Amino acid sequence: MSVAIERIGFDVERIRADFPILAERVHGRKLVFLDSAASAQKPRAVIDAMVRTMETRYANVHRGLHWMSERCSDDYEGARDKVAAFLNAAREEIVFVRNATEAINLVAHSYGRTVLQPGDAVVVSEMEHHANLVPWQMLRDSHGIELRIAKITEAGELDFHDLERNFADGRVRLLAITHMSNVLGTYTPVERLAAFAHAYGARILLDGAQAAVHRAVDVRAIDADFYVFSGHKLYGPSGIGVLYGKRELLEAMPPFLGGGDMIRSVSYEKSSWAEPPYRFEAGTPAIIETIGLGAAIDYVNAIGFEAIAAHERSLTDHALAVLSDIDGLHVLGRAQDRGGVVAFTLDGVHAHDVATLLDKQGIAVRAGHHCAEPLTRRLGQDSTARASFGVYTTHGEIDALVSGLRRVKQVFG
Amino acid sequence: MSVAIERIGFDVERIRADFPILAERVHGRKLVFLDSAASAQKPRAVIDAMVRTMETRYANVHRGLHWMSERCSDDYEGARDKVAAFLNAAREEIVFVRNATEAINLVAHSYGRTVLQPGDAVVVSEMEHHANLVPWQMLRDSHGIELRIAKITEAGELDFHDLERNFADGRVRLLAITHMSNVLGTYTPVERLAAFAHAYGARILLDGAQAAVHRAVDVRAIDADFYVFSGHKLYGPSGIGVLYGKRELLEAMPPFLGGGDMIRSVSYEKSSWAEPPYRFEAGTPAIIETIGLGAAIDYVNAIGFEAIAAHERSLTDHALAVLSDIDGLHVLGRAQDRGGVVAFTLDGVHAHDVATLLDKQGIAVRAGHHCAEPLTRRLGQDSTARASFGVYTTHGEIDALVSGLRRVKQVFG
Amino acid sequence: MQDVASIEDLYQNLIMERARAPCHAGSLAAFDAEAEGDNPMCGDRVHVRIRRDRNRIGALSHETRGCAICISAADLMGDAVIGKSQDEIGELADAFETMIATGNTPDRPDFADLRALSGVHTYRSRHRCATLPWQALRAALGKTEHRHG
Amino acid sequence: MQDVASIEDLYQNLIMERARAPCHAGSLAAFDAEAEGDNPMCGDRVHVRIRRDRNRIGALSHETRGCAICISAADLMGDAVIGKSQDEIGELADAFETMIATGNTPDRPDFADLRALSGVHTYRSRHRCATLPWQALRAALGKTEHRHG
Ligand SMILES: Cc1ncc(COP(=O)(O)O)c(C=O)c1O
Ligand SMILES: Cc1ncc(COP(=O)(O)O)c(C=O)c1O
Repeated sequence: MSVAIERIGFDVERIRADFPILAERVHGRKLVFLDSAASAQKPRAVIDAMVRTMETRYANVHRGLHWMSERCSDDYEGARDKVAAFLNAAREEIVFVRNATEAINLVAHSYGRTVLQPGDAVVVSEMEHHANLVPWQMLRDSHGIELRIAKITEAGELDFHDLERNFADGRVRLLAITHMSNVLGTYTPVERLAAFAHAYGARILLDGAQAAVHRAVDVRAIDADFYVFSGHKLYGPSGIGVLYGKRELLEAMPPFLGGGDMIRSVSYEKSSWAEPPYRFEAGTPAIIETIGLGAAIDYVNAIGFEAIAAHERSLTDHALAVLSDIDGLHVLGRAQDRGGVVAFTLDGVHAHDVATLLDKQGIAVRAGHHCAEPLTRRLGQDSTARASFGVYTTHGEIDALVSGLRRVKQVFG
Repeated sequence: MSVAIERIGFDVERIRADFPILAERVHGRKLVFLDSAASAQKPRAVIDAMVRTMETRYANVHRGLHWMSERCSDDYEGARDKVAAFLNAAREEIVFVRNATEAINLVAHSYGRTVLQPGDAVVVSEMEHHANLVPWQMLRDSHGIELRIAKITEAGELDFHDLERNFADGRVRLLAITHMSNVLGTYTPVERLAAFAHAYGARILLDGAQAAVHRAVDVRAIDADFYVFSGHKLYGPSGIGVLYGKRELLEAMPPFLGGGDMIRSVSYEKSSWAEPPYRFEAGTPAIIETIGLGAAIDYVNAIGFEAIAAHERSLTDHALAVLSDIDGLHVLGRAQDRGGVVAFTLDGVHAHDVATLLDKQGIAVRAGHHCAEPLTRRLGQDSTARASFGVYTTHGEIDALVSGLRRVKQVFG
Repeated sequence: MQDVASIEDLYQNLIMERARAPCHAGSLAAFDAEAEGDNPMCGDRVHVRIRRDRNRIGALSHETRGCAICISAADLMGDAVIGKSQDEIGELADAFETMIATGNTPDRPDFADLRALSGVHTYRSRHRCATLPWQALRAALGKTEHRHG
Repeated sequence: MQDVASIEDLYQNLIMERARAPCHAGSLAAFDAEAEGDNPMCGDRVHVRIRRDRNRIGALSHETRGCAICISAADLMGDAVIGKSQDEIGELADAFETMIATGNTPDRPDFADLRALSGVHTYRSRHRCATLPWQALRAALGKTEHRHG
């Protein structure tokens, strides 16, 4: 594996040098940051793009006739072009929101309350993040749709038989499903799922909050109707996320939030709406953050997803191998196709104690239900510990995790 | 006036040195930035706080058990304390959103669809920004409330007689009104308005997007039920705004967006909600931006609102005096109590041409309807030019505007 | 990157003249097609009317409420298209839009005074002001095409 | 600001002992009041039952599903409150919560082994784990108060 990585020129030490925070020490130890799935660290290029905007090219966008506003609007709209290219979409199909959560809520409100009718069904899976479950529960309770939960197999993959059962009565109008589970690491077969949903006359929304960080995403090749992700997990700033929607879907959708910038014309009596994507961007947008996201996309593109995916596969394989050597450690999920996220339990030690004791050694992992409480319970747990990897993660850090866990076991001995 | 300013130690040149962008040149000229009402520039302290977060203390907030996450959560929640103190509110009453626009939409959705009943009326004024008009139009069209528009006088102040007429039938449940107009500069008498609304059993929402930048706001003294503002106008980052809501109101409101962090507990069947403010903050928040907003509040507090208000009053008085010397120039609004925003027309010259010709001279003003299209038409205009002032604006810059306008008149001569 | 620009660069004499005293302003008494273009962002509005003369434009009028750029663009458009066929006008419109987008003036004899507007290029937010009349003209032509088969 | 901390700082022997083999775990057969505390963030749950002995706590049991900090906090709480009056327990609970919030161990004789938990202070996100049992106890005491007048 490492040969393959070298071949495509992946130099993890050079990458690490791009992330200032990785030089920090925690409790006197070198920081080993294994919590990138919650939010990734930011490279110098992203920080610089934001600083440059604030220091040299900042003003409110779109309506300004002066130099600063024009330059800042160019940068902001330039980021939209970058995101469009990143997903292989058209720029009119890219709506900027705060995060993946807001993107799903936007679809639930705007598409959900107009195209979906009371009695129609929405299907999600057992392995959704709360962001792709709670908005549909809220839509169910306010709008009378039915919400169905497609099962996963014991391996932690989607159960296609159960999916078929859920679709059998022809009432499903939307399949809203993760592209990669933030607990099990499972990738879902999105092309197949899109074809499946479309064959039943349903639309598909993909929660790419995790997947978009690790793999090249081509919404046209997938034939996704909606795709969402968050900037902060993709080495970009917080406060910026993306909703992709097929042009004809966005065009037919009413606005979600009302205010400046999303209108065509306003009178006291009545307003008419701008075209997508502006129809869905009310008020002053997250200008600096959007430009930062553009820089993040440039950054990952410069490394290249082939290299990123190979690096993360190698890390994950290594982690699964060395963690399985620890007595009493159980990894959740054993999907064939999985990404750089490993959740586990340790017999006799609560996940919180694992996380705290690792932190004392400078190792940052997450513990809890990872905003997937029903899945965690479905797996028979209250909470689990989770290590997750980014472009800057090294094999040595995974070995540090293993030593750290042995130390935890000693304390609990 | 300048004596008073000196007395309280306001040194505009020292303040200007805090804003890196003010050293920029535009079209070979020194930048004269008179568009702060659209979005303000950022002081070094705000930029540094964001950079420091990304370089030394970043991780996702709230659920992390490790050092970075705890520190970052502390900083994030520390910003909430700062905002609470800034408005004289309790921290549980401070909800972080993207901008003032989202804050108003949140109230329109969550409060508007539960507490307000079809047939209830909401009153706004003729001088609202689209952000405080369009969400209520949308609520009217989806939920069957009635929307009433209270008139302004020829001076550009609220017409209390008309307001009383609007309230007369006792059906008004909410008065949603600006604290300062972004076109006329008019401050509304918010204590009086709150007492007025409450006397009729109505609630009051104040759009503080402009006012919060120029004056100390005390939501308890005002007795405001809801108060909203945007970070980017207060010298903070884009992507962060604030909703203040009285505790008992927020507690009774259902969530707006669903997802992680806003829940108490989730099962496949059903979810229960966290207490405010978390109930209204779904998904990963604008962490870096919220911390930046905290730094912006520290920054303006260090200058002090007494000094800021005095400086801006002096600038506005000066601007009104010198602009009135220009033949054919008409300032919109002549409210008694007005803030640092001056919109005007110039006979025979379209506002766009004014803005472009000023820009050629390095002077940034805005032109258009300033997201207050109905007000602009109500004033008999299609568009106006607007100069607006911040802590860094100088009397010299206003003189430059006047010379610039004389040059514009020559071209159109 | 930006030169010290003379403030008159954009507002050349020709533009100011046409803005003050447009030659094609008003409304044709008889016309074959009309269309309106508007920019809700700033309230600019152009109403174009055309009369055909066999396969060519015989006359054009515009009622423009807007800035100097928009009025002069509408008026210079009138000069340029009268006597031209629909195909020629399509080409001219493309060339004009390209000039605004790129700042390069095309090397075509029929372009004439339209070059005066090339300076709009450096003002991204003013592009719409210059192209709005052409958009309205295209719409009007679309209607005559429709009507005349 | 942070010292190089030995990993055992927080997980002292006493804490580990009580986490492994708590003395008050289980359910009293007879009790006067009970209450549950839970932390939905992590799934920690403490069920506290108390029996009164005139104005004092005669016995306490806890059923705790949670981490080592939470279990040992519940168990050491049991040691500390048995034989105390409601007022004394209120004071103790306040002192305990202050210790967790500030990291300073109080100088009071009745505090005894509760000091073992002072290290939790440096872990903001674990404060809830240590205070949850006390919260449940307060709730249980509130109920007996209610019941007994
Ligand atoms: C009075 C007023 N209200 C609301 C807004 C909307 O602010 P934002 O675009 O930050 O949501 C603005 C700013 O444009 C404003 O001036
Ligand atoms: C699979 C998945 N979906 C959605 C989300 C929500 O992302 P955000 O909090 O940025 O909205 C996350 C991240 O926590 C995630 O892992």
